[in-house]
Amino acid sequence: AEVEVLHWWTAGGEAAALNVLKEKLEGQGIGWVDMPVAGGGGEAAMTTLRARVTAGDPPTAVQMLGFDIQDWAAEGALGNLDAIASEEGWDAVVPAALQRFSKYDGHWIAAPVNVHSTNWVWANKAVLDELGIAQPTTWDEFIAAMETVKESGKTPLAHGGQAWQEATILDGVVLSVGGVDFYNKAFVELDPEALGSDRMKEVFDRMATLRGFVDDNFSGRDWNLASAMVINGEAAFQIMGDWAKGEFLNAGKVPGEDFLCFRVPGSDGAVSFNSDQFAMFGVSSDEAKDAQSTMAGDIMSPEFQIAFNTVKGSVPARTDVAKDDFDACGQKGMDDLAAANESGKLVGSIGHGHANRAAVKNAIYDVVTAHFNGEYDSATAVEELVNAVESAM
Amino acid sequence: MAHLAKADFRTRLQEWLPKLVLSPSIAAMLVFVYGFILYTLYLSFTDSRMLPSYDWVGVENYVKLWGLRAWWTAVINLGIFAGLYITICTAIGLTLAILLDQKIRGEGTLRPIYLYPMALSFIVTGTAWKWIMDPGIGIEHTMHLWGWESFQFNWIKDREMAIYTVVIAAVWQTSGFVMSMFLAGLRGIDNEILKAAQIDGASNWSLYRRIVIPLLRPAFLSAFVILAHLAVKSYDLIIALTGGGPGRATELPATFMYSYTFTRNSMGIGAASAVIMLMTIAAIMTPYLYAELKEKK
Amino acid sequence: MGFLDIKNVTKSYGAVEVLHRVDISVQEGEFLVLVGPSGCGKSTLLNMIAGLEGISSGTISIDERVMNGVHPSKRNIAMVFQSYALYPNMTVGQNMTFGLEMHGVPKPEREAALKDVAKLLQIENLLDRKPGQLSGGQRQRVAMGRALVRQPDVFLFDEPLSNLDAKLRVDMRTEIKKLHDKLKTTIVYVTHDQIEAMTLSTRIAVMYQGYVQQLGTPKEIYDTPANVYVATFMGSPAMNVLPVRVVMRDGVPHAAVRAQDGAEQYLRFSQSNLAAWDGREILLGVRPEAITDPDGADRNSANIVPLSNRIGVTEPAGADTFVTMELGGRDVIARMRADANVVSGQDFTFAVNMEKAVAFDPASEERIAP
Amino acid sequence: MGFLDIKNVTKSYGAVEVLHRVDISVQEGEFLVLVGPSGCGKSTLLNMIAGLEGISSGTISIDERVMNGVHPSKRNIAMVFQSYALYPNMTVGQNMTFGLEMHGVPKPEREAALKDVAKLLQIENLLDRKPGQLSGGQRQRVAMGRALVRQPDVFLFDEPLSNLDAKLRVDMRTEIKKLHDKLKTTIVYVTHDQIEAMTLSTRIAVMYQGYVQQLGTPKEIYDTPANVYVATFMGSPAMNVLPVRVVMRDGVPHAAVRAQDGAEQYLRFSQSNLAAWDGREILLGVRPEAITDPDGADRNSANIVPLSNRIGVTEPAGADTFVTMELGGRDVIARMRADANVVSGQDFTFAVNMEKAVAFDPASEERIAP
Amino acid sequence: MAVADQDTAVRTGLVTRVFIYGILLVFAAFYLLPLFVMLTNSLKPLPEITGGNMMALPDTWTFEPWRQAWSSAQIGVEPTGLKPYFMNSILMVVPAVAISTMIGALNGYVLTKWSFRGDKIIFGLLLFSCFIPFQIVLIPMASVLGKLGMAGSIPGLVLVHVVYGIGFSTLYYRNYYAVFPTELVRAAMIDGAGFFRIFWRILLPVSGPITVVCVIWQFTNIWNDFLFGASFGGQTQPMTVALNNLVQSSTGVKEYNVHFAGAILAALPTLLVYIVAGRYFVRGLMAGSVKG
Ligand SMILES: Nc1ncnc2c1ncn2[C@@H]1O[C@H](COP(=O)(O)OP(=O)(O)OP(=O)(O)O)[C@@H](O)[C@H]1O
Ligand SMILES: Nc1ncnc2c1ncn2[C@@H]1O[C@H](COP(=O)(O)OP(=O)(O)OP(=O)(O)O)[C@@H](O)[C@H]1O
Ligand SMILES: [Mg+2]
Ligand SMILES: [Mg+2]
Repeated sequence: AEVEVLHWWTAGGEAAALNVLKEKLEGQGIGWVDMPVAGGGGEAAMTTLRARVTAGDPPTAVQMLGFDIQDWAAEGALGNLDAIASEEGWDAVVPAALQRFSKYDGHWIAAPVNVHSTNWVWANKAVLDELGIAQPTTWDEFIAAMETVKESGKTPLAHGGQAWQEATILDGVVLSVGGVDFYNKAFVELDPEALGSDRMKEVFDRMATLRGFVDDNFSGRDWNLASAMVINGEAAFQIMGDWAKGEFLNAGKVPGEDFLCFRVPGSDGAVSFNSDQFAMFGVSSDEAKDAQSTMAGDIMSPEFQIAFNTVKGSVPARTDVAKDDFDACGQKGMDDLAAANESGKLVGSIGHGHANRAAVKNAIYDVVTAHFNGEYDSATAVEELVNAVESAM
Repeated sequence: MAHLAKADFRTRLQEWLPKLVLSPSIAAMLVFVYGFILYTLYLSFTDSRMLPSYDWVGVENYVKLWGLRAWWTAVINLGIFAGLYITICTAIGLTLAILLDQKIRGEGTLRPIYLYPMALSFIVTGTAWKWIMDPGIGIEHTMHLWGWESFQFNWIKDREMAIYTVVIAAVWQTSGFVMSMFLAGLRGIDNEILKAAQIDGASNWSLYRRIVIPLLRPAFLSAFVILAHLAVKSYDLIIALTGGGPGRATELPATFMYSYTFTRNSMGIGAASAVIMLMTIAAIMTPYLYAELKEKK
Repeated sequence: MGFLDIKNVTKSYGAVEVLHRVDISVQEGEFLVLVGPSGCGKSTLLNMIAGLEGISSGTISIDERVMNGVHPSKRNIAMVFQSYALYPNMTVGQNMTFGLEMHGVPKPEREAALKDVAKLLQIENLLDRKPGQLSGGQRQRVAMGRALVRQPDVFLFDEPLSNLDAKLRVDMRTEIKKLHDKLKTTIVYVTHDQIEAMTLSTRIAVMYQGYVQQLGTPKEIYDTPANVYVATFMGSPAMNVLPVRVVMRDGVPHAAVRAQDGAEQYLRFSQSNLAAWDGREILLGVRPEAITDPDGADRNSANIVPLSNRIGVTEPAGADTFVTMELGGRDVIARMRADANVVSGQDFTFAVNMEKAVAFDPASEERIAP
Repeated sequence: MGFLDIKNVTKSYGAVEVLHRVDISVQEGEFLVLVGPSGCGKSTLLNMIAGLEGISSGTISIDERVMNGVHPSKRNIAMVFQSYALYPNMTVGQNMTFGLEMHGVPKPEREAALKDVAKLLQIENLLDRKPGQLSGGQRQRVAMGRALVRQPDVFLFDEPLSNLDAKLRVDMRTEIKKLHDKLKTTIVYVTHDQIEAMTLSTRIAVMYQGYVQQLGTPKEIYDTPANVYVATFMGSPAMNVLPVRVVMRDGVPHAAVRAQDGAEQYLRFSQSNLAAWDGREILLGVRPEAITDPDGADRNSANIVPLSNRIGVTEPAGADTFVTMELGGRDVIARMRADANVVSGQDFTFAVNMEKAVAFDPASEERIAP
Repeated sequence: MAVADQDTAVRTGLVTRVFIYGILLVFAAFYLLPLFVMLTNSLKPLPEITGGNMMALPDTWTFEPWRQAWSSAQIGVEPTGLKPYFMNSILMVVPAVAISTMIGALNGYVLTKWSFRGDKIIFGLLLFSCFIPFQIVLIPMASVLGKLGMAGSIPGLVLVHVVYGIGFSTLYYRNYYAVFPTELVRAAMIDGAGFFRIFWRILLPVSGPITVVCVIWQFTNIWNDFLFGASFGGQTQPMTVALNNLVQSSTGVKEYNVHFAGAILAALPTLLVYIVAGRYFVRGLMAGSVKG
């Protein structure tokens, strides 16, 4: 038996980490047919998937994000993992917010690999120390810190001008402005009132403020180049998901010593997450089904979760994994996740399609990007946001 | 023909063979081109999202489409892009062809240099152009390093100017090809006509303006078809170079259509935009085809 | 010193010399025709006069002004190209006035000139058509018209009638002749057609393999060809050239030839200088029209000689009948009146006009008499 | 019933009929020449015989087998195209044997046939060359050779010699004539060249605007043209056609014409049936060679009539001198011996051979005598 | 003395010529710039790129990026480099180019030499098919390929490329054959050759130049295609998809030097085709498309 896996982890550590899974499966007598399609954060892979499904030849397992999983389940294209899930007790160890995506109609359909959280700030400790800045804990401190950096001639906020990066910042900003309730009301429930509220205007005002701390040459810059600015000390902060940690580690930096990781000030306690999952497509033969559920089980196994997430910078998708192998930031992430899960402050990322469907997500992108690039002022942006979300629903 | 009945079998086979040979192409074309166009047309009237669905919603998608700012941007961008791209490519292609036709030493070396960009895909060169035009690391940076501090070239970061960087890269890719077409056209002009014009007292300038360029009409037409088709289909270029940004300032209908169909799961709107695109192409192509086919009469 | 002087001109393409030291001096108002087989260099020479080809060595001057290196557009020459070379994008009228426009002639004058020439060539009703909509003959006339509207120092015509059918060709030939009689412009004219060459020219240059073989009036070329090549090239059917032995009979040189039956017959020469060749072989040239039936023979000739021979093929061709016979081992053609009573295979007594005979040195093939 | 029968054939392109009810029956072994001006439909007719163009109505049959609808490759016809149509990618040898190969002739036979024909055409040493490396004349011979290696029922030649220079053309004409004498294959031959038409054909069809104007032996066409068109088309220079009044003098019809000085002169007709036209205008046709100097006049003619007139232009053309004069308001051309003593502008007494004169109805332009 | 021998129809003076060469060289530089950037940067170690001048030649020359791109870069789960994908591309391109060219040639032959009522319309329809944006055919094509059982296989990819290549190949051949003397076809008919033999023996042997044009065009387009390759390639993905995977990886360090080396590697076959066949390119265009 073999599994065909469609994914976009084509380079660096994550691909190597996936190789661990591959070898594990091979050890269990299951072949791995690799089907990598990179590009656009999985967009190209999703296009390929559509072609494959239409042709009646879907892969066994597909790396997927958020609502895509639900959409495919709604199309009836996915298989059923209930057997292995109940056998291994996934319901108990996987945070409910993740289950929201991994289960459809009460059935397990996908195996989550990791949990990324997006409301992180990465800071160059040397720069902060030099300028006498302490780790900011409130929004105002954060702004003040950036003012200081700006005066020193360095770039306060490293940022790459791509829609998803701006939306990533949005995650943290929304949480810092209105907390989890507002976040949910506006971006999960898509309540027009919340979307058009003054709070929303404040969100955009804060975004505008941040824009003021970004250098002029930001447009189209890849996120890892922005990270490099922090690493080099050209810039002080970057708001980015925890995958940025890999860049720091790769550059030989040590968490806590060379760089700091902390939640977007004002959003403490809340975690906006996104989770890579492997959605399992409907296969017919029993043999294939077995292979599929073996794979799902392997993904969920603590060893793999650890092996993978230590490399990827994210945290395991189950809460019962030992923290020992993780570095400081990783451990903090795990703690935050567990806490947020407990307190109900674990929210799906807006920017990474865990708050709403693709159409809505992209509608939000359009507005945020237009605003960030100076096309709208905050008031217009709020209006446009309401319209855009409405027409995308 | 009155006496066809008397024709023997092999003769009749000979008469049918041409059509028989053509028929697979016609069939393929009917299915894979026109069938799919009809299918797209149909989808544009449905509420298809992630996968095709068959629920009829009338012209709703079209209404939505024309209500989208991004679509307007895309259409206006296509106007700017196609207009500039076709004009500049033609101008450069023609100029280079004329210059290259002056018995240039080293023509054999220059021609492949002008032509090779056509061989590369934009996945390949988009990155290079992105670099070159990036103010932080590209030309601007280099000029600064070389001591020209005031030099500024940051179009790719500028919402107003970014579309022109797309034009630059696109022109870079195809103008050499257009040059070849014109060169071929120039080489095809009867030398005697040029001689006659010189005897008639024409200077080089009037020779080109009055005789040569009018005679290149067929080359202009071919170039136009190829350039127009490339302009309309431009997708890779945008993705590799600007990703549609800054913001969505360099969105073109092709990228728009792709993103609505595949990344935004709004296949109905994507299909509607495709239909509009195809209709535009048809509106531009039909007169050309008509002229082309009529001439042969 | 002529008006158009071609002095010692050679032309090479790479290592190949295609014209060798050509020397031609054309007087003002002359009509020079260049003839010669395909590839002999006629067009090349014309192009050099026009400035369309560089000159490898030597000089070409017009009206005492050396033209080497002068741009074609500055030479005040008009040319008719063999292949018409009409501008396909312009109407007939535009084609014809383009040259005037380039020379800065104002519009009303252009129109007037166009009208005159179009009338002359009978193409007034075609002025708004494009060349693609014309028949071959019409195109040819437009090409001619384009040259004629101008008033150049020299007209150059490169086989301007080659693509016309016989009837049209005769008409156009007459028009050109009339035109030259009227304008008296210097003309250099290339043709393959001998009738054209003979009837139009004041002088003819016969070229062969890049050399000028002979330059002279049509009559000189026809009656006293410089060598065998010129003799056989000009005239249709070609001059009969056959090896004969010179024998002296009654102190007068005769040509001894063998008829088909093998009997030797003697044809008296009119040129006494051939006495020097007594007993040696020479080449005798007799034009077909100098071998006729006795009734058709030129009554003004002082030296009509009988010749008996078996008739080979006969070809009636309307106005004439051509008779082929074997003489001196060669096929010899005689031109008879249409009504001459000749039957294939019969013996016949021909009348040979030896006054018109020419003799060539068999080695050098140069003319030795008259 | 002939061997090649063209019955009532018309051809239309769309709405335009380019051939109108053509009826020609060719006997086996005949050599039919089609002549006519450019665009009259000669090639079209040939292509229809070959099967390269559809037939709009009527039938074409070869050897009593109706050919309509039969594919060209099944008609056993060989054709020589005006433009040679040699396959540029094949050697001369391959070009020539391609047809045999297509007909399944085995290689040794092909080689043998090739050798024979190559020898006949004197192109044995060219067999390995590509057409691009041949001169015009050589290409022409290869084109011919390609037809000749086969043994078809009918040969079709479309202006096969039109691209050759005069000298080569005469040679090739002789070769074709010999070949036809030897093989006796039926031939249909299109040409613009009248000498070719007259010398090669057993019969000639003169076409004009899609109609066959006259079909007859060369002599019939030349001496008794069916109408003014045929009369002026055949013969070079063309037959002079001028309006004259018929007057009876001594009971014999005469043509009354006005010379340039305005004086009326009377030319006696040989054809008495013209008495019916007494007092009316007709068109008189006289060929140039029937107007000569008295010394050059045909001594066998029973009706040589003197005509005084002022000499216009004289054109010496080697073998002949052409004289133009004004007669009956028209330019009339006379053909004199080369040595005739004619001077432009002088009065001269011409000898007109009225036995050869032709008369046409001025309205219908059909021949009324002889 | 002899004047400088110029046998061109149009002549120019010395100043003009200097000017002409100037412009031509400036453009040559413009065309070469991206290649130069890719090449130099593919020969530098990574730090030199991120820290230095894009236009500068490498301080330390290294071929390591090339080696990596070819044989050890991470493409999917395995560090295979582009090497294994190369063959997939070849297996796809060669038949696709051959078949679409052959069909185009036959179509061109029929449309010019065997014209029939309606042939112009058919040609027009074929030509219009060049303009169809590939994005819209993706889904219906997938479903057709699925029904044919050719999804995810090289034959399926070949089919797709052939179908969408026919338009252009037909255009090229039609325009080329349109000026090919019909007399030759007629001569061959008289010689007794039928439909295919005329094509095979008469037209095809002289189609060299236009075949070069067509092959170059098809080869470039098919080789460079990503969309179809990614969607229908299945387990036999072509090189562009691999390159894309190399270049577009979402996370991790961007090894630009390896990316550039890979990009050039992926473009080598097309570059090679252009350089080898480019000489015939203008000649082919000249004989074909322009005079049509
Ligand atoms: N560009 C060239 N390069 C080399 N040889 C050439 C070139 N142009 C002409 N020739 C050669 O020069 C010779 C003279 O050519 P030219 O065109 O003058 O002949 P022509 O007398 O006009 O012949 P035709 O009667 O066929 O027109 C020919 O042998 C030809 O092959
Ligand atoms: N495909 C066509 N469509 C319309 N008219 C045509 C076509 N082919 C030929 N014709 C017309 O048919 C007439 C006869 O043409 P054809 O080629 O038979 O002339 P031809 O006698 O051979 O002339 P030439 O001596 O110039 O070769 C011409 O008037 C021509 O314009
Ligand atoms: Mg010439
Ligand atoms: Mg014809």
